[in-house]
Amino acid sequence: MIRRGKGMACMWYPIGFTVAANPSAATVKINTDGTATLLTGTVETGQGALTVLGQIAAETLGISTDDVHVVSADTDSTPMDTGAIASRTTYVTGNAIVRAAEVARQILFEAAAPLLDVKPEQLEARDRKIQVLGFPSKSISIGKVAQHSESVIGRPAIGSASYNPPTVAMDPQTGQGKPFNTYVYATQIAEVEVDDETGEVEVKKIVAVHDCGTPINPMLVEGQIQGGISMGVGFALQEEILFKDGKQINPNLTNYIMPTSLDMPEIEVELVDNYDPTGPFGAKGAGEPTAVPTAAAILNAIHNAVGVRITSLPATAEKVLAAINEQRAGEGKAA
Amino acid sequence: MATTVKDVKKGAKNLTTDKDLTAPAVKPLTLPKDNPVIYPLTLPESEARRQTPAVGQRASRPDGRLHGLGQTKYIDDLTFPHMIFAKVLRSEHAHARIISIDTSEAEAMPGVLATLTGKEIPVNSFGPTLQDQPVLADSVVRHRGDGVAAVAAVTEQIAADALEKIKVEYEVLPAVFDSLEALKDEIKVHPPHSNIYTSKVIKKGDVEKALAASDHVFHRQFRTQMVEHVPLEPHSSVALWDGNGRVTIYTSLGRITLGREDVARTLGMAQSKIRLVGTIVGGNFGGKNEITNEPILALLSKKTGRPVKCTFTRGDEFISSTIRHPFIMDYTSGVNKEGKILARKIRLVLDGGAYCSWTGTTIGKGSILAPGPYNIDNLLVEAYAVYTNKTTTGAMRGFGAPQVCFAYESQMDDIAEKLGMDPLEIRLRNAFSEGSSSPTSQVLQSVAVRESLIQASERFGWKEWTQ
Amino acid sequence: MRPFEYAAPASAKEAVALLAEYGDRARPLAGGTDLIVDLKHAPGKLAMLVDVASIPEFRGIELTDEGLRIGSMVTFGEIMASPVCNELTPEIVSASHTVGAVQTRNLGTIGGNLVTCVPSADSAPSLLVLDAEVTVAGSDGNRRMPIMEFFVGPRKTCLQPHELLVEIFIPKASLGKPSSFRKFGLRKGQALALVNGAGALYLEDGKITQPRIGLGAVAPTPIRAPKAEAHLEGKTPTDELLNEAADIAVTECKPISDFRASAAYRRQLVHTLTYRVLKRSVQIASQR
Amino acid sequence: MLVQLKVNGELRSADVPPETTLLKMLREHLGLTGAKLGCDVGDCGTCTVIVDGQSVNSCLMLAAKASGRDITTIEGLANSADLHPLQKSFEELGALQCGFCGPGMLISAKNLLDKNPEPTVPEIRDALSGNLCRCTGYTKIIEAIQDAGRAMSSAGA
Repeated sequence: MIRRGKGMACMWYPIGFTVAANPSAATVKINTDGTATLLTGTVETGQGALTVLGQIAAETLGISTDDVHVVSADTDSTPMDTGAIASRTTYVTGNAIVRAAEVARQILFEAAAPLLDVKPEQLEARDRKIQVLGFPSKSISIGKVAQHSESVIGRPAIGSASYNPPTVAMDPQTGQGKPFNTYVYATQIAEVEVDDETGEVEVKKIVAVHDCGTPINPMLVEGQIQGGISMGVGFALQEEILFKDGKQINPNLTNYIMPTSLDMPEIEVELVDNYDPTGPFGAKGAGEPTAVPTAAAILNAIHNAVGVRITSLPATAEKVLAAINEQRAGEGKAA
Repeated sequence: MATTVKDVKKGAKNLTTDKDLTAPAVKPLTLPKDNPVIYPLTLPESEARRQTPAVGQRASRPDGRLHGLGQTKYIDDLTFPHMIFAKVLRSEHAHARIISIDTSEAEAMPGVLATLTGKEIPVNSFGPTLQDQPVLADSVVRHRGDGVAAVAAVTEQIAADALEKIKVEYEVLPAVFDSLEALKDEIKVHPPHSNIYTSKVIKKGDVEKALAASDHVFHRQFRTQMVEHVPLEPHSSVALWDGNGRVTIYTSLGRITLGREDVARTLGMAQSKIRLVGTIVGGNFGGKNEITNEPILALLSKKTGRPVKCTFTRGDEFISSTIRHPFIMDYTSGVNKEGKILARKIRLVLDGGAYCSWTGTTIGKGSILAPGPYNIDNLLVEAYAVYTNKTTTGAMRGFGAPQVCFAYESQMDDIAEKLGMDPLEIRLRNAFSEGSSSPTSQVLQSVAVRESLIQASERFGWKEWTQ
Repeated sequence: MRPFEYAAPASAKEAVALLAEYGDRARPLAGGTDLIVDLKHAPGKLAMLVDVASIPEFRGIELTDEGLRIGSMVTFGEIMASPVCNELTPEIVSASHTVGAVQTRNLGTIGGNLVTCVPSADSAPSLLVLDAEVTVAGSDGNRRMPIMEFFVGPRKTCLQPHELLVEIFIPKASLGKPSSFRKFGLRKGQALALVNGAGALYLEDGKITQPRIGLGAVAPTPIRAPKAEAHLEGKTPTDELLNEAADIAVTECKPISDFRASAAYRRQLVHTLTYRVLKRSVQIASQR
Repeated sequence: MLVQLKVNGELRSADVPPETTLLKMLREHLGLTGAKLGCDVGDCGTCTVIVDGQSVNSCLMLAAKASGRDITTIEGLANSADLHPLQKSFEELGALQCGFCGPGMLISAKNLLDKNPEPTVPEIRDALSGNLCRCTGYTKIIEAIQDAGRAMSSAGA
């Protein structure tokens, strides 16, 4: 018989390394046509980091994503970056980019101020223009300002900066301290069907609501969440490296059971409206936390469906059926 | 690449106005009808990529288009003139002393250009926290994934055949596979050091007193398994040693600037003599945050004067790259009648595998996050990471968080069930809010756990949902 | 892969001759979904690979007066696309659908699956319950036998090294016979069977006749469950009866414990599977 | 042995050892690196190409077996005027992340749409079960295939 269940799990997750320094540096060059080049030492590992980092640079400079070309992943030409790890790229590298772009932008403000007959601090960069705050009709295109600064004043618009999240070391005896600068939060809810004659669990649906601060690119955040859930489904139900005498016995994709398209549920994703003043434009991060609560939610849903608490992952069909049988045997004795 | 063509054409005239930016950069080229590799040379960028403000836009990815065209070049797609291929021989034992390694027969094979053993590596150790891992094991193997020798040959098949000709004599040592066994230190993985190579304590309030004062005390042990990242792209790198004594390494590594430090250290070289280049990593999830073959390929390239490539087989990927830490988690929670958690006592044992790798970060995050996103005044978390003679556990998406979340959220439902409360209610009653104090007494800001609980419950229809 | 020679002979006769010439240094190649994998990891040297996948005698699906002939080199994809198979042997189509994924089904052949003779071969149970026969080509010409006799042991068929499987034949009496196939794996996509199985039966005046139960992955070869079948013969298909048959089927299995599942769990699955395929077959039969 | 193939409409040939797989021939002899080597045993689907209208794992097919046949690889999906609708929808919806599964995934999707122009979600899931993806949970990939199917059907109508 198929029995249905629902289960929820919430979580918290930090951005960046535990206390340890994990800096990023960045360089932003504004070209004389108003486009820009961003140099970062991080590596695109599939999450869309370079797109997001380009968006952050673009936002700071008041230009579009497409106006920024991102150069990355070459130790000869790109600056130091701790790398694609610890859900830190948007937050840490992003903060470095904001600061670097601000340095470059300041050069534009200083070049434009005399042309617009105002002080540099009265200027903002928006819609590909340097314009006067509160009086946007007075403006010059960023391209023209950059050209003027570089070719007339002789001051190319370029900026470099770095960022490292401020932390406080943890006390060795009590662990008290400030190991991270910020955290994200999330809740996922799973709906499952359990076949109580085979122990098979089918995850029907996952609703995932995540906080990542400001989503720099909501489409890419959704992608992270959906992908993280697929890892969580595997972690919950199927995946396990098995050993015999220290030798892996299933080191291949035939016998290491990760979810296929047929094993993945319908996924509904929403983001919490949140803003972190310490992040770039209020952003925090999204990579790892997406994989955190899925297994817990699924296991709670299994419990809700058939009343058994599986305490060791993965909750394979065999394990679930054994627990159901044990429960029935217990009920038999009680009766 | 469409952007390159456009940029070149743009450079020809001085673009300073906004209008020019939106104008098509080049006329479409006409290609002969039978042109073999055909893809559109000019395509409009999506609207979202051209919008200001840029933040918040559902901007498509420039690399996304190349992925779809099959034009993205991953490391294994790169070839260089005269390139040869390396393979690594892995240990036959989980724990053994290496008596001798004889590569002579392999070297004599036609097509084999060089071999390498650990003794030839200038500084044969690496690791992000403890440098306890050899690039190629030279005295002791501590798990089956340890490399013991490498071969470079003109084809992958010859390199694979040559591995079978390498004779390694081992003295088998007793091995420990279970983390609780390893905790006893009867069999040591890195003697004379204890197997417990890192630990963490988080203490707040008085947990014993609060447990004694609780209306209900819940205890359970939870366990999680070893899992693999399974990036679809196996690790891959190519090293090119040049005439200036400089080496360029194309690599699937996800952290190249720190990776260069590691490579420089193992090779005993100046960082300025080493260039690491990434393309796009075909899936990382934490598994590509450590150097693997890079120093080996550099030295084989130095020996042969040839570019040397090594791409992991799927088996190598499982056996020799890092994987997720299994946790054994004892959770004891004291709760009052109203469902307020008064105390939580947690003991975590992390199976650290044969080497430290990113265990430091995993035990740190695992311990701090272990109590869950809840206001609990009395806490004790004790966490230990132990060496075992199994695959090295390292960084993986979530660094211990998925493990502890499974435990604390399972226990939250146990508590709710016992008290007859709705799982949503028990969480809302205890969840952090803005300004809450974390287990390490950090004042939390931009907290959104309640919001996520409420929003998810509404979206799911939690209250209305029935079996 | 280590070097070998490759030949694609045009006829069964040529293929058999070539295999006879090379003896155990040659292997016939069908779709390659198993053999190519084996060769990539094989320690020994192979001299000759004889590609038999395109030999005309081994191809094609035909309906004759005697029954349905499926060439051994017909792919699972072709079976799934065949209107005749969908109409007359829907459970062979269902079983084919559970093999690997689209790409492997487009390469893998039903004959290759049977010749590999793994206990979990997904094509076997449905063929067993439809009383299929197979034709084998050797140096002395062709011989035909019931499929039960084809399976000898784990990964061992009755084929001599130079013999080839020509075709599978489903007798007319079995075409359209109410039947059902089920498979339990560790996941839904690309699943290897922990247990697979099929049931087939007719209902005559409300009584079960010609019941068949075929099970895979629970013994050294795919098996029938004759005692359970005998228990069903001539009886009214009550839930109780089907459960009894499932109990008996469990006793006819000798599953092993391995890293995928324990023998005990496999036995429970055999029970559930047997009950479910019988129940479904009865449903189909009652709707006639 | 000399193997001649029709790849993406063009006749290509190479002299390869008999044990060469179609994948190796495409990647190493013909310079078509779109199809990937992910597992080498037919589990992951990154090597998927279409041979005579049927998608196959090119790591499991000998080049010799493909001799004289019509091969479509990811490099043959677009033309000089435009992207294939699948490539468009995959790009617009952000369906690929690391992209390593992409070429195989798109080829499987094309193979599906060629046979079933407007597939349901279960049909899409079924068609992709031989293409593993670790990044996306398959969600946006499925949406992109539905989108492309609709776009192609309305363009064709």
